[in-house]
Amino acid sequence: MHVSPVREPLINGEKSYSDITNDVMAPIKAKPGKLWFAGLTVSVIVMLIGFAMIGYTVWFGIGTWGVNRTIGWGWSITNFVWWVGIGHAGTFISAILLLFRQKWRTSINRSAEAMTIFAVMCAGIFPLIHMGRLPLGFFIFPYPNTRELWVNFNSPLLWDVFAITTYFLVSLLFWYFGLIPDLGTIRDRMKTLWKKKVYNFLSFGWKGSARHWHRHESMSLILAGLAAPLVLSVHTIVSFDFATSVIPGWHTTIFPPYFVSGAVFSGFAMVLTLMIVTRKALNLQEYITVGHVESMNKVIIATGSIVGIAYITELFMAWYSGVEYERYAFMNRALGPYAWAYWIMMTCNVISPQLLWIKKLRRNLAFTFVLSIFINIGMWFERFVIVVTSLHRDYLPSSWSMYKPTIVEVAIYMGTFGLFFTLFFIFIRVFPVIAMAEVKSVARSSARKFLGKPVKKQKTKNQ
Amino acid sequence: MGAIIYGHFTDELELLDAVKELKDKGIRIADVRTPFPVHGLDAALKFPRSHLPKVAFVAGVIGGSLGLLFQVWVFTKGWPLNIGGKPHLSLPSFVPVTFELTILFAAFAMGIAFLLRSNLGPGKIPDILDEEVTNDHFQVILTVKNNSLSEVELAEALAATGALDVKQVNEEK
Amino acid sequence: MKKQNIPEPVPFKFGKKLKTYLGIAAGVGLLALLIAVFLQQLPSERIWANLWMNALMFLFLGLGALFFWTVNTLGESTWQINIQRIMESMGLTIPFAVILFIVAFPGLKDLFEWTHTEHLDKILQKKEAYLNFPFWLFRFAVYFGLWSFFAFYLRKISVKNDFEPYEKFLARLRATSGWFMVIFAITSSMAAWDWLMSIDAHWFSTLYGWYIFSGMFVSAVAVIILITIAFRHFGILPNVNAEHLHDLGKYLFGFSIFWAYLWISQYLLIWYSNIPEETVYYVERVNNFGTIFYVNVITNFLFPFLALMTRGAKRQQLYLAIVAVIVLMGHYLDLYLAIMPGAVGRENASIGLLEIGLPFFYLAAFLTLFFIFFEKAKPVPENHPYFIESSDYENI
Amino acid sequence: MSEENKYWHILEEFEPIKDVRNPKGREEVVSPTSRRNFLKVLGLGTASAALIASCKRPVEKAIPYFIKPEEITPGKAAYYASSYFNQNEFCNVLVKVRDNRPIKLEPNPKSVITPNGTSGRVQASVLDVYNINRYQHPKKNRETIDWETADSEIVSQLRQLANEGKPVILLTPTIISPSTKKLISEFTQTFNAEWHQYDAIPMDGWREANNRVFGTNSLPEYHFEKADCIVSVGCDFLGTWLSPVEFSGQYSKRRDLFNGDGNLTKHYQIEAGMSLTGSNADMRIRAERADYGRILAYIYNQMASQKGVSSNDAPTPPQEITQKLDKVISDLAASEGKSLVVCGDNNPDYQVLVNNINQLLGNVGNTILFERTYNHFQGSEKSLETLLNSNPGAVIIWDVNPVYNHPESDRIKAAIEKAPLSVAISALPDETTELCQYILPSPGYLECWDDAEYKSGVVSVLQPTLHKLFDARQAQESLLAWLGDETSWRDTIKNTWTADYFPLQNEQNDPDRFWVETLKKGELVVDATPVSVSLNSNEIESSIQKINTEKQADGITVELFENINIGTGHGPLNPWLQEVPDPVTRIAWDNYASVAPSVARQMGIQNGDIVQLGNLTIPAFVQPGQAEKTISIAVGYGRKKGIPEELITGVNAYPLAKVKNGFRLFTSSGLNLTKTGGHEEMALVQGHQSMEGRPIVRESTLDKWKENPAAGNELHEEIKHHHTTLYEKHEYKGHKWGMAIDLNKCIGCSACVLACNTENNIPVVGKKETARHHEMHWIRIDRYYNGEEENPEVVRQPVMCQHCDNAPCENVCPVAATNHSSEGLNQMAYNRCIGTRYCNNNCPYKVRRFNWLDYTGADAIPNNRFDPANMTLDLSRMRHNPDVTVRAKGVIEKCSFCVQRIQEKKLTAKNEGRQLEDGELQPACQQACPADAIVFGDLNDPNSKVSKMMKDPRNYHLLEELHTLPSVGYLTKIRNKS
Repeated sequence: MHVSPVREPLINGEKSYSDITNDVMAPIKAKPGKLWFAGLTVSVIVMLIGFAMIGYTVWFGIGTWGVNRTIGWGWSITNFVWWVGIGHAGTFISAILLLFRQKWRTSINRSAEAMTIFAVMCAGIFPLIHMGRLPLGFFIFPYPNTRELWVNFNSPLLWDVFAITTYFLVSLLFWYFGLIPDLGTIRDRMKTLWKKKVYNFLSFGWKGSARHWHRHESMSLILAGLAAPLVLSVHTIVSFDFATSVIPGWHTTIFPPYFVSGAVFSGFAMVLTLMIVTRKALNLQEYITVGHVESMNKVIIATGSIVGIAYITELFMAWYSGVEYERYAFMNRALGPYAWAYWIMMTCNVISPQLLWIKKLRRNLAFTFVLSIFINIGMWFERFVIVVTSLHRDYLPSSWSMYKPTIVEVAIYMGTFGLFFTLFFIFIRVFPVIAMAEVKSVARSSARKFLGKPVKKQKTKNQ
Repeated sequence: MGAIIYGHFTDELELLDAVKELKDKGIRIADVRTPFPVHGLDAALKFPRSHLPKVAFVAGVIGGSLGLLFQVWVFTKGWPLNIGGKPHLSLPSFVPVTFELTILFAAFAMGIAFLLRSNLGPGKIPDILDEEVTNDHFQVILTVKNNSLSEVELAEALAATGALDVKQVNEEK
Repeated sequence: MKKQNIPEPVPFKFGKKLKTYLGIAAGVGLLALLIAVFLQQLPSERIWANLWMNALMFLFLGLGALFFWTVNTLGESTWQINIQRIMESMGLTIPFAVILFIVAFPGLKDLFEWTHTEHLDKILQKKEAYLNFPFWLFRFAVYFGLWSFFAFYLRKISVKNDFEPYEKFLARLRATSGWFMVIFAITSSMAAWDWLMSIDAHWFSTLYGWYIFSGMFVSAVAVIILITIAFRHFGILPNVNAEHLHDLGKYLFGFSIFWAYLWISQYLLIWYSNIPEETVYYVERVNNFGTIFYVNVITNFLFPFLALMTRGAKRQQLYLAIVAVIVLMGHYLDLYLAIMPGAVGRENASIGLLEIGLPFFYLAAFLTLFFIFFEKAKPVPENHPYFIESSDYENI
Repeated sequence: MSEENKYWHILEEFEPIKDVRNPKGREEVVSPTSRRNFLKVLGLGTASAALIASCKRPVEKAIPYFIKPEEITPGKAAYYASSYFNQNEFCNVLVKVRDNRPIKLEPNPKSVITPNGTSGRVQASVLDVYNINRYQHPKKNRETIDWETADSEIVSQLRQLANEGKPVILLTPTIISPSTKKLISEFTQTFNAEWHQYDAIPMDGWREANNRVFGTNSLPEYHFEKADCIVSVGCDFLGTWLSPVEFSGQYSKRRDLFNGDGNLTKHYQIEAGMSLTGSNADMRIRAERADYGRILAYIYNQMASQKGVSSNDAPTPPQEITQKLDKVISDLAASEGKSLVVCGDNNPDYQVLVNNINQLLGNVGNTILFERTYNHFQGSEKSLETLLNSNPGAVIIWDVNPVYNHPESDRIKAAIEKAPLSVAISALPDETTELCQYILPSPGYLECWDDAEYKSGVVSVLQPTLHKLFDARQAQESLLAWLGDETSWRDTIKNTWTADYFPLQNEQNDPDRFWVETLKKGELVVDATPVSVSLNSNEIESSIQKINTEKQADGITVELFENINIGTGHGPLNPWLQEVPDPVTRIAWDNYASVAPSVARQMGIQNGDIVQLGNLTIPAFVQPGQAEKTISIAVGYGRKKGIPEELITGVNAYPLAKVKNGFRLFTSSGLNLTKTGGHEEMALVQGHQSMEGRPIVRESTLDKWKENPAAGNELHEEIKHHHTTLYEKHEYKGHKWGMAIDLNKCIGCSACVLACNTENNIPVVGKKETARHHEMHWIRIDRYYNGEEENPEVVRQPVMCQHCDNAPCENVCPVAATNHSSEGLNQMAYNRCIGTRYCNNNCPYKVRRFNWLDYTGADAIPNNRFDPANMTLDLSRMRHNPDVTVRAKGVIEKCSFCVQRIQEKKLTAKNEGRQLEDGELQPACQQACPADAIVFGDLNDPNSKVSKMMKDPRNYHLLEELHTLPSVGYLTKIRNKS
């Protein structure tokens, strides 16, 4: 396969196949450092505090939160949508970019997918705990019961149950089946017997047979074909939670594609936040290069702009509709008591990513890191704006009110960060953060060594 | 009886050439083991296209129709509740669940089919001849059983393609 | 693969035979129009609506192709380089759509309720700041100005590269594509509101612009597929192989699903909430245009979804061409459904000689312009840095 | 319901419900809940059995419950006629008793005084019986003693004091019971005692004025339904003045455009603070409290000059008011003999003017009748003064709390403490009982025998519906005991009746039968001797002179008023009443200083900022329509003694009242308003005051309505015309329930809210939770302001679940816990609900309520109860309606259209083999509404009232443009203004 000489190599540093194996496996082989332990400890503590607060909520009731008769969903659903959104990058990268033959995905898809799974786990907590009666949560499954009452297939929350479950399971499948060959690689490098046994168990007896590879590739492609619409469907269905309603600011037809776009936007931002740190910490700069960051930044600017256009479309259409409730809802967003949230959202999501039109900034890691955090914040506020400002002043002014979270809600949100990072810290020690086999497979067409390109001086200092 | 002859390459292009060479000689290749899917190897080994997509399709159709029919049954026969004045057969509402079940069934059926077909699964012990095939060795395996040539001839042929470390083991069975 | 190994394309000649065929097609279209006006004496709004609809379809093909080209440029994809000149030439037809639109201008009063400024109801009065003729006309000019500029400028850079092989052209192409993308994202939605959504002046849907865009894109891809297959058949583009068709087929397949996704998103949400201010649009279509309403979903989603699911289907050129034709007609129907219920109404709207015949004129006009532009440059941009990549790749 | 004895029972003579189909005594409908609660009551088995017995014969031994008393059918309610009287409010009621427990009070439709409905306070009073804070035993110096000891000690001391010639003082609230009056006079004679009546908010000034002008200090009947023009100067006659439930009914009769002929009253309200009545007025004129006298004088003078009667010099009120008054005066003049001027002030001089104005207008004899007079408000400041000035040997304080609610409480306190014998007879501890040596617990009125002559010649009975829960004894029984009279109190009453009233009637010949029939009806109307009126117009001059000399003090005038829920603050501070927001300010659980917006802006006062007024520190509330120099504060708050800490709210404003010229006046002038810098979060239920121009409450004026009955409601037709739908409506065969609410009749009194609370076991969440918008009420009364903030127009709208046929809430519930019944009810399956609150989010009306915490104790998790008002104690839970599930934590609840009542009445009709009659079936809100604003019925029946109302051109649905297809309709508000 021919590769145009104008293309930038995806792997720097003259890596041979075994170099790739060794570099990626280094964190698994090495003894974890102090920083890792410190990070894990902090994460676990924060996670436990969060779990304790969940227990507190379940025990005493949702009244421990700041939600009220007007605003039935506050931080919980905001966080849910935010985490689910973040969970969109991984599968987007590995499925949709695979379909679009974007080779740069290979260096980041593994960790992005792991992040997806962890984020979906964090997300899944919220719809569960926001239920007033969590112990009876199993009612949402269509199981035969004595009263022969099934579930309500009209409800977007029920669709969510199916969508999130399917998404989680299929993402896990996709991720794990991609891991199998790499687990085989680890197994064969492990010296301790029990570790070898464990990895052999996990690798399902992988031996690199050409027939297996053949089927594996075929399966990956079809899985990608299935996962691609699945990714779209998940946030579409999440958007249905709002868009099917009659609440101005919730009920708008643009929500499905706009939510998907926003999800990918926030997901990529989170991938960037994590990758920029991880590549440094795990010494993977040559695999996750500035070129990767730039590519991701391009996705960010595309999705961010779509989100921006959707915001403006919504705003315009609210005016254009001539419906006073719609008009008021958007006036209230921009100028009402929660205007600060709206403008944080606008600044972080629409204005700041536009800076990425500048190539220098796209390739600047420090800038990208800061921007990615801005976007994470902005996207959280987007959901906050949608959930809270739409509800707090809806149809009847008599019921309007304000919402302020309690410490319990804040602690639960923080707790999900604890869970997320706990899992992530364990992940980087146990599994290869880069898909070795996939990187090797594109090495011939994309690695500096095979392309025979001289190492150019990188302009960015902070690599 | 059945001896196994194997050797390896360190570059996939050499492997491809070797496979073609062996094929030209009419030698049947028992297995090729590589650290990653080598582009063009499928064609060289003349693998037919996998049937996994068909499995996915059939399973997807089953999952989707089961999902749809179940929803229709619940709302029209099982317990036709009046929910929000919507018609009992509220088809647009059934789209999301039907879709999700299609994907779920298709993906998992294919995953399971892959494992069964490839004899992979948790705890399976592989017959590994060279641990470096999961690193950077591209290994070709020939067996006497399905070739007309003798062990020595096969080994020579393999070595002639430039394979390194050509070795022979006797199958235990 | 080396560049030398790539077969040289045959330069295209817009021959007499082709011109004759196109002339006949145009004649058929005109005849249909004349019969409709003078013999059948169809109601004026139906005539104008048809002119409007065909002008839109004409524009969609060019604009969709231009979008396709620029988005691929931005995505650094390579497979399309071999058929890039098709997209370029299609894009160049955009400015000519202006004429077709202007031809329909006398019928604006028949098409758009909001142009009757003398008796606007309360809601339309609220919208008057946007829906008024001078501003509308201004926007019309702006959209066409911008699109035409980009179509010609991008083409200019692309053609220049044929003579001055220089890496920098790629960068400029990308930068310009980026700007176009921003402009396009805004203008495509707005144009959809101005020219289609405001026919049902009371109705609104935030998704509408994107929905129309998806239909436009699929129509353009269908036409690109048809032209590509024809050019391959006649040896004009010898490099085009099954891989390219496969990719085009994937786009047709994928974006048919995308169109269906937007369709169901919009329909489901409005169906679900059942608020009269929104349902009015669908009630009109489901009750009075029921058959077309369902046929639309079948031809534009179910049919391509099933027809193009397998790998082989996308690589079989005749089969793919048939699917493309049907999908193109499906999107013509989609446009019909967007315009007719609001502009013509159930009493007068139907599919007759005019609806079937008139598109031939527009198609002939489109192809004539296309061939003229295609003839003017090399059939492939052979100095494009990714040209070789485009001729040498495989779908898994 | 032709036969009245089917309607309710009496304990005297049990008549089982005649049921053709069901064999006697068989349980009909026993929902699981009622069975469970029924079993719970078994714990109280002894008492229950004893109750049945005790009313007939003395209890000899406890009877196990499995021998079922004849009168009781478990799961079936019995109704007893009784009356509610609490110092200043009277209402004939039916007590609904389930399994021996009174659980709800309903209006007695046979009543001549209050046939339409009840007030909120009446509704809530059923809870007072089950109050854990009640005295449970007699006490001496805080030590529990037994009744015999207490009696013998008190009697011996009383005799001793009588011998010593020291006065024995009996201080009671106004007594309207003829039997009790007799008994008291016996007591005063025997023990040489003085009897004084005391009212927390007296009307002695008014009685004095009547005396001066009409020659009688009686309080005449007012007939608002006969008045074409009502002018009220600071008089809250719909909320708290004289006989509000009665007046609400009268008033709403003349606001009825559906039955009526469009002959609406014209109601002017001149007032300083926004009152409930003022907010209902056709035109409200904002005036300073200090100007009331001058306004009345101005009206009188103008009227007098029109009549050619000599007028008196008087300072005129400010010009912007006189301008408006001229219109008032011309309207009054135009409806001579058909108008009514009322004033709520206790200043006799004001009332003299009012009386004279009414006299000039010829209203006396037309809208003001002295044929029957009111017997309440007998208390007099002068009487109290004699008490304080005498040196009493004994004080017996019976159910009044002057230490709390008299401005000079120190003097009263001193008098009590000085007395050698002090006895308190009270159900509950309060500031006054605290000071007494002996405390004799008295039972609640639902445990008592009593009678009442509220209006002369209209005599009612009270009968016990519950065995005394505690070791309590009625005050009358104590008096009987001290007198050594062995007759039971019931027999004493019966004797009074057979002696005094039996001869006055001619329906019954047998005195025993007469007594039984009276108990069934609850009320007896006999001819009363009309009070003779002798006019005296000479008083006017001196009154105007006194008004002339009223000093116009600088600074702020504080006016104290009675809040419709809390009233005077007497009794146990019912948590239901506390939690219902004030109908004007929409604040619950608190009192506050209402400040005009302009003043607030000037001083930078925000809602909840603590301000200082004299010695009072109190949170401020910015009240549109408030006069600038007047600050209004509700009394009745700030009680501390005998109240659980969670219920102590607000500030006691009584100390600001003044005794002037021998009358207690509830204003205080010359005060300074200062900000203290503190802030308090108030439980403000509705934060937004404006409708934002949305067509939520639609209104028009009478003139426009006469031209076009759909005036103000043009949108309805337009929206209906544009209604499109993507799916057909479901068909409702059989019944289809619906409700119509006439916004023109609703006065916003909140009786419906409290009736709903009682009927549906709605939890109380307390002040903090209410402030966090966690209130649980199923029906709320939205209030919006229109126009300028200085004096806005007010509209109200009761909103409950609209039972939409296209309910957005139902669609989104993932577990189908809420769906539509075949009769069009939007129903909730509580045990299916998992509490996602999605339904509430998607409800455009926001009528769904979520159990945020374990308010009811129904949650499975232990030790997590949140119950600030002690509503989940076993004792309080005895009040629960067993037909309504108590909801657990984490469950959504909402108005069910009282589905339990629907089922009950449907079943009754079915058992009787007949169709359900229109109007037979009333949800609790409709039943309690004193203004008849709510109508419920079958929409499938074209002849039902609700169907007809839904077809009225005034009818519209809330947010109908959303096509939610509500089953609740609203009829536009029509103001009588041009």
